[in-house]
Amino acid sequence: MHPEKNNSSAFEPKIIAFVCTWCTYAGADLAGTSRMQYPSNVRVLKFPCTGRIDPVFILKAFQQGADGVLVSGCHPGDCHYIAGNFHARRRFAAFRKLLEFVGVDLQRLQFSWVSAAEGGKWVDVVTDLTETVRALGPMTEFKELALEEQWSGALTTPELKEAYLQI
Amino acid sequence: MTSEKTLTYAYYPGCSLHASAGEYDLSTRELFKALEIGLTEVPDWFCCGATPAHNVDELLSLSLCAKNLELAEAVEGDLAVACASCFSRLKFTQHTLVENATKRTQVEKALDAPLKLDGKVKHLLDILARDLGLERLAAAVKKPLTGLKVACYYGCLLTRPTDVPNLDCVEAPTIMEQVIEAVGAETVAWTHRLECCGANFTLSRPGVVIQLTNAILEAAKAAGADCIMVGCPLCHGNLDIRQKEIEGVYSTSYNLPVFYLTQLVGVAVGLESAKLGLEAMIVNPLPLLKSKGLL
Amino acid sequence: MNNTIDISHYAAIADSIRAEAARILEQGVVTAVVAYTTGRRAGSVQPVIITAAAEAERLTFTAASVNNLAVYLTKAKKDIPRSGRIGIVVKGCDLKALVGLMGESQLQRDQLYLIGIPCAGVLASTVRPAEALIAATLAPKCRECDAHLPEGCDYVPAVSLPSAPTLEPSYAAEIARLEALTPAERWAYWKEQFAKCIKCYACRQVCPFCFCEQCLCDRNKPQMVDTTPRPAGNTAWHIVRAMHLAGRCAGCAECERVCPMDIPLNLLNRKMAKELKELFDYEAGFAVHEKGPLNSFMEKDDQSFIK
Amino acid sequence: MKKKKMVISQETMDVDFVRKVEMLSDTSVRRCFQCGKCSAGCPMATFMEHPPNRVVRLLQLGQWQRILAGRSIWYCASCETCSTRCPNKVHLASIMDALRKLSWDAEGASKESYVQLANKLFLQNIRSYGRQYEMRLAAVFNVKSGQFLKDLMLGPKLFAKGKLKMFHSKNKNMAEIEKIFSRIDDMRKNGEAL
Amino acid sequence: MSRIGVFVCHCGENISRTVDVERVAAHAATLPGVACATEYKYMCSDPGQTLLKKAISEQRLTHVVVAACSPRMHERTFRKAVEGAGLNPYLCEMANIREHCSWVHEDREEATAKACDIVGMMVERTKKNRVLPAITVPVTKRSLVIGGGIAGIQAALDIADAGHEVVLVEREPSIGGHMAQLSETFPTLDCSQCIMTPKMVDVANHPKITLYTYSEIELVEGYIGNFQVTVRKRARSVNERTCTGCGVCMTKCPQKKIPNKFDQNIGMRTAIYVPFPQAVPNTPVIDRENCTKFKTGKCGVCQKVCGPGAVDFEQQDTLIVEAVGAIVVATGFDLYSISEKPKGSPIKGYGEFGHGKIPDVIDGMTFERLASASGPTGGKIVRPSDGREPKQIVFIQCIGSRAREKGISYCSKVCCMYTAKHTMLYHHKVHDGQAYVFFMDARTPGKSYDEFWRRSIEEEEAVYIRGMVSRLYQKGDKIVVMGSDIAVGVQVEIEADMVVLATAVQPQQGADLLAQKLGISYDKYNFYSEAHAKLRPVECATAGIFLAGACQGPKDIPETVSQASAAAAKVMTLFSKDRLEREPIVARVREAGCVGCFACKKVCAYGAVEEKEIRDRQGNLLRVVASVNPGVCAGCGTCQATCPSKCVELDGYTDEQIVAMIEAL
Repeated sequence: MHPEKNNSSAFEPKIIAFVCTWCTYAGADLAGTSRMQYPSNVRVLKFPCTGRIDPVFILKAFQQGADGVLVSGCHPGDCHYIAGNFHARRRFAAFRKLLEFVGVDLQRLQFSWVSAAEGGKWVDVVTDLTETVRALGPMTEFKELALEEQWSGALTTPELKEAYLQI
Repeated sequence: MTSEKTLTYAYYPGCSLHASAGEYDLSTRELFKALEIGLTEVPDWFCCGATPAHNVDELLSLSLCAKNLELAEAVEGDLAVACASCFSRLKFTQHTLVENATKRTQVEKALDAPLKLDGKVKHLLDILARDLGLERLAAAVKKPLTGLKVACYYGCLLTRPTDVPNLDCVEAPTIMEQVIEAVGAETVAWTHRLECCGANFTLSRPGVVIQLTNAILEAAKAAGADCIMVGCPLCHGNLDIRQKEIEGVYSTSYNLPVFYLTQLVGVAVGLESAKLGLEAMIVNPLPLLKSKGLL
Repeated sequence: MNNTIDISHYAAIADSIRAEAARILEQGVVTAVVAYTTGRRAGSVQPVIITAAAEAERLTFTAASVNNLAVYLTKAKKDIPRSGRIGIVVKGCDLKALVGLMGESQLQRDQLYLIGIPCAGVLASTVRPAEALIAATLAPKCRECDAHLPEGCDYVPAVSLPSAPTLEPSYAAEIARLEALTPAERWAYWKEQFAKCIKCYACRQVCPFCFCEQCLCDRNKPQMVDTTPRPAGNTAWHIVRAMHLAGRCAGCAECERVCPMDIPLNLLNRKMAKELKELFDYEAGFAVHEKGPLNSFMEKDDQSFIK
Repeated sequence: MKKKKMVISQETMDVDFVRKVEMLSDTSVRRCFQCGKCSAGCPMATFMEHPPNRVVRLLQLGQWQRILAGRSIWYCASCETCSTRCPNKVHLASIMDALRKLSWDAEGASKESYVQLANKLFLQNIRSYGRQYEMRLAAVFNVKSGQFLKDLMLGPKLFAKGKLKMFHSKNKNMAEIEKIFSRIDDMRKNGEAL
Repeated sequence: MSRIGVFVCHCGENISRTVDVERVAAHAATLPGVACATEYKYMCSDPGQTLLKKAISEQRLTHVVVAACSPRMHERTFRKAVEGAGLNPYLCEMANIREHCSWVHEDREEATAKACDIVGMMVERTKKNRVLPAITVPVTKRSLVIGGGIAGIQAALDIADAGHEVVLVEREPSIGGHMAQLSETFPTLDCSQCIMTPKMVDVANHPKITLYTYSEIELVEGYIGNFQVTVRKRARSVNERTCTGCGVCMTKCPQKKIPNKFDQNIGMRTAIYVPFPQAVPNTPVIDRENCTKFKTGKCGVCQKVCGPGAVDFEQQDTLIVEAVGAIVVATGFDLYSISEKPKGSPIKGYGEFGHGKIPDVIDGMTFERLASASGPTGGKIVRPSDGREPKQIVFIQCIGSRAREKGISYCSKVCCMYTAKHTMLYHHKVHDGQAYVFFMDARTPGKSYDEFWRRSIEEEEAVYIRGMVSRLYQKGDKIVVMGSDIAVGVQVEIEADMVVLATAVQPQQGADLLAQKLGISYDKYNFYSEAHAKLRPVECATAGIFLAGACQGPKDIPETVSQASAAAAKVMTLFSKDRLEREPIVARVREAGCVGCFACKKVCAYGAVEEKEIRDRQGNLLRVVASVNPGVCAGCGTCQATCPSKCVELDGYTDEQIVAMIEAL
């Protein structure tokens, strides 16, 4: 049920946002009550705290076809749970390096602090990410992997080739 | 008002009725005669000072009006006033002098006489609608003004100033409509009933008058009126006398006869044209009245 | 450049291990000793657990003593007596794992008797165990070893560590090469590597830190990672594995050694170690930390990547 | 004058003048909070350089010279729309009366002369004849204002309709009128009235 | 098999204007597990809730998804409704298709598609929702009130009068706050001290109130009903118990020229001092920075003259831990200053007004002290520069307030009124003087407020000039005020003897740091955020913490007192029960899988994770696993994200629920 524009060839990125309920979710609510406008591509998943957000969810989101992922929570010091966002900050600092190393374009993965008072910032962050991802085009890497149903390793050593032939 | 009581009034015509608004004076006297209402002109009345006096010299204005009120005391009955401007000034004077002791002292000094100020100042409309009563007025009708669409024009002064006991509601008066509907006419709802025609500038700045009066004529026409009814000689002067000139300036045609209320009521009670001074009107009303079968 | 690596002292080390193992078993200091013994293939060595002093003579130490024995103290501990102190032979790199496990409440120092090895290096997994130890046959992890002499052990054989040649660190070079590529090129590289994976989980089995009773990747409610050996699941598995080892893995490289498909797994671990060093100035294995880098924080941690 | 910087101090704010206006008009200028409703409804606002609300504002600041120097007060039609609708019961029409009166007292520096001339003639007529005689008023005005041909076309028509009378008679009690005028003059001389 | 009911709300037209609610309901009906899907004009209304309850019983629903506004708005409403129909409330979830969809998108197609997605996600999530039994925690029926201004005093008195103990903490040496500084109060012009000091004395004498002045909040731990608060009681250097308040020490102190902050630094005080004569407690404090004894070691006169021997130079700060069940935050405001601000600061000063360097340009609070009968001039209004009485005084409103360029865009709400009051006080005291006020708007909503403002003009002869002042500069001993009267449309110039600036109301310095200690949120100006702008205006989003007074936003005294009493009422409501039901969103450990690495314990900010020993029947220790104390757990879920084997799970936010949502996309 993702929005299909009239022009079916136009690429509409799928953006998944993992947000904490106290700051960013409330900030997004504020954008709503203020009737600000932003691209409809984003789907929001609410967490109690960014500390709850497991890096695996980001991976899972990309595997499920997300073209961009946003993780957003309270500003440092504002965490409703004292330090959940500090833990999240470290976790994601490391995880993004790992994703970068395996070849994920980090422009598709955005982290932000959006407070309950920052409806405007929420709009900016979502709009920027959507437009960046739109410019990058679809995230094909994980989708292509998912299409490969069978084991597909290249038999690079004679040893392996030999072993394979004996099966 | 009991219907049995004979109504009688002191009458203050004002300067205009003895000059440019002669037909207002004539029709008033004839109508009251026909309705059996007594009317005695205040002897040796003075000009009330009108707008020019209060404009630059309020004390003089108050004194002149107070003098007239004093003169009217000598005549039996409340004071009947035909001109809206005179009415406004006389009424205002009476109210102000009752309320403001300083001004009263000053005026009494100027007149060199103590003031009684207990008589009532009434506009003709008040007498017709309330003292005589709409029922008695309707009963006197011989030729109902059926089918005549009248735009009632109050002008600015008839219901002003606001805090003086008033003829009718300041912003939404209906007394003119009540009177003329009582004699069978239709009234139109329109937008410029209370707008100023600029009478104060008739002499000095006629250009201003033309602009303001045109807006009034335009509105009456737009509302589908056959004619305009007024209760003020100054308004009449602008709407009737200057109508042709205005039509020329704005390249348009209104052809809206402007009646004094006494003329129209007079037609209804069956007075002939000569007693109403219809011939004195600049915009000829006869074709209209004939077309409605009223003459 | 001198390519040979002097391991002439290994024989003396083996003698010392035998003597010390016999002594501590004899005296009841420990209830078992985890060490190396001679394997069946020529020159090969394999892990062994002995519980009697008499068995101590079976023990050895050679350039083929590559295994990280730490894994026998956690999930592979079924042959180890439940009570009593355990003796274990540790190289510098193995000791780092033990330190990490202590930090994660998996081991207590006072329950261990550490026999430290002044190690000059071991053979790479790709060469036969009987080969001579030269720069070319040296295990890659040993090229950048910073713990030849394990510290804080209960016993270290009294031998002097010969001076070793300085070698170019091979992991660092490979990381730098990959980092210089575009994301798409890196993706292509890893896609090819992970495609080979047959999900045998040998890497998980051998890792001292994969001590979970139930691996996240085996769960099916919800299924986070596909368990069949398909490219998508393989990639997810290796990413999750690397993430879970970040800040913990000290680089024994056993995963890479045991991988039947030759996936450069330690490369991922080393990359993460490098990043954590840069980000949080953290290096695993040198001291028992109360909290690891990913379960602690500083208020002033870098957040330049956050909008 | 209109655009000149206003230097405000206790000296430049003529409170006495404002008091006079308030006394004559029997209203308070301080009550005005500048809502602008007077200017919104004024039929003459478009002819004025200071719309009605600004006239009050200038009074509040004691800047009467700025008011009297302009034409605004003479373009007031005395229709009383402003007073009628003022939410604060500021009698602006009365204030205008007071200002015109004070302008005459101050030997009017105003630019507007026709309206003043008409007013003057009107009052003279009353003093001389007791009542207004429109033809005379118009004729004298045209002569004095130098607009001999003004409304020339209206004349014959009105004459024919009997609306203009060539002759008029004085009131019999003219002496009383004269007395009223002269008593008021005396009172002013004696400071008994403004 | 789940039987899910999906209820799509039109929210009048708020949702249905941009989202095709019929289509959303139709789409939901096609989703597996959905037993019924319907839409209704107002789901939150009584008929809407009835419809929902009826569907639950008639359709035997197992789970409910309400697609409507933000769960922050109505989650409680619908969970309560669901509970009323016999379902566990946590089997109900909301799909936010208003704030996150209909209000932020214009394109009907896009918005509808997104709404379908959101509903789909929530349906999948809800399928995995489990019954969560209620958790209750005990309530400590004591309250902490932070700030001893009128807000804090009122809240403390109200709570204490209801019979509950109150701990009142004030940073300054005396309670009283800004209200004690004011001369007279609008719109009645009664003397501030006359109505304030009796309340201060009530606080001091109340048996249920423990007062800590010259103290600050050091640490806040715990949660609603069970907070542990550490208070730092700063060393007063005077023993409060033995001091009789005779004041001899102050008369003898040789340091007499220290600017008194209470008097806006125009009055002087000694180094050992009470800020003002009616201070509560009436125990002096030694200002160690200015005390000769502390600076040089010589002097000690106060100690020598003190009869009861109360002066104690050795006194140290003490830390006191108080257990409380609720916290009222009433830290009040500070006034903006026009002085130069550090570079890069979002708030700027007024260079055009001389950055506060023109001595006779003062702020409103300074004027209050000048006008106060108990102030440094005994109520005489004089110029700080030369002590002369100003004959031409200019007041300028909206200084800092409504000045986006200066960094503040809000209206400070009280300045119009206090400026009107100032013109009156001035007129009463300087009969031959003239007050001018430059203003942009007069904002006087409030009972008798506009009348008060009009009085300052109509009766007290203040001249109000609509238009902002462009510049102030010293010329001889005058201050030239360059303004304009926009009603006249000309420039205005006034040579004033004194200028009083109605400076903006800002939160207290360090308000953000206190908020971080309390775990409450604040806006970009550091005003504390209420849970809901309309419906929960005195509560913080953090349970058990309430707001009173200007710390939440600019307020005048009556509003502050109202809010303080409202906060007190909220506290009393909380204290009306012995145990408190809390959201059962807490973490649980699957002990079977736990390997005891205690990563969860390491990241838990609340110390909710404990080590639990598992023993066999003989009592032999098998292993040690993690265990969560549900009373202490706040429900952030950081433990779960950290646990490598996911053996700790946060109820209400399980991996299953989240993955279900991701997979629904």
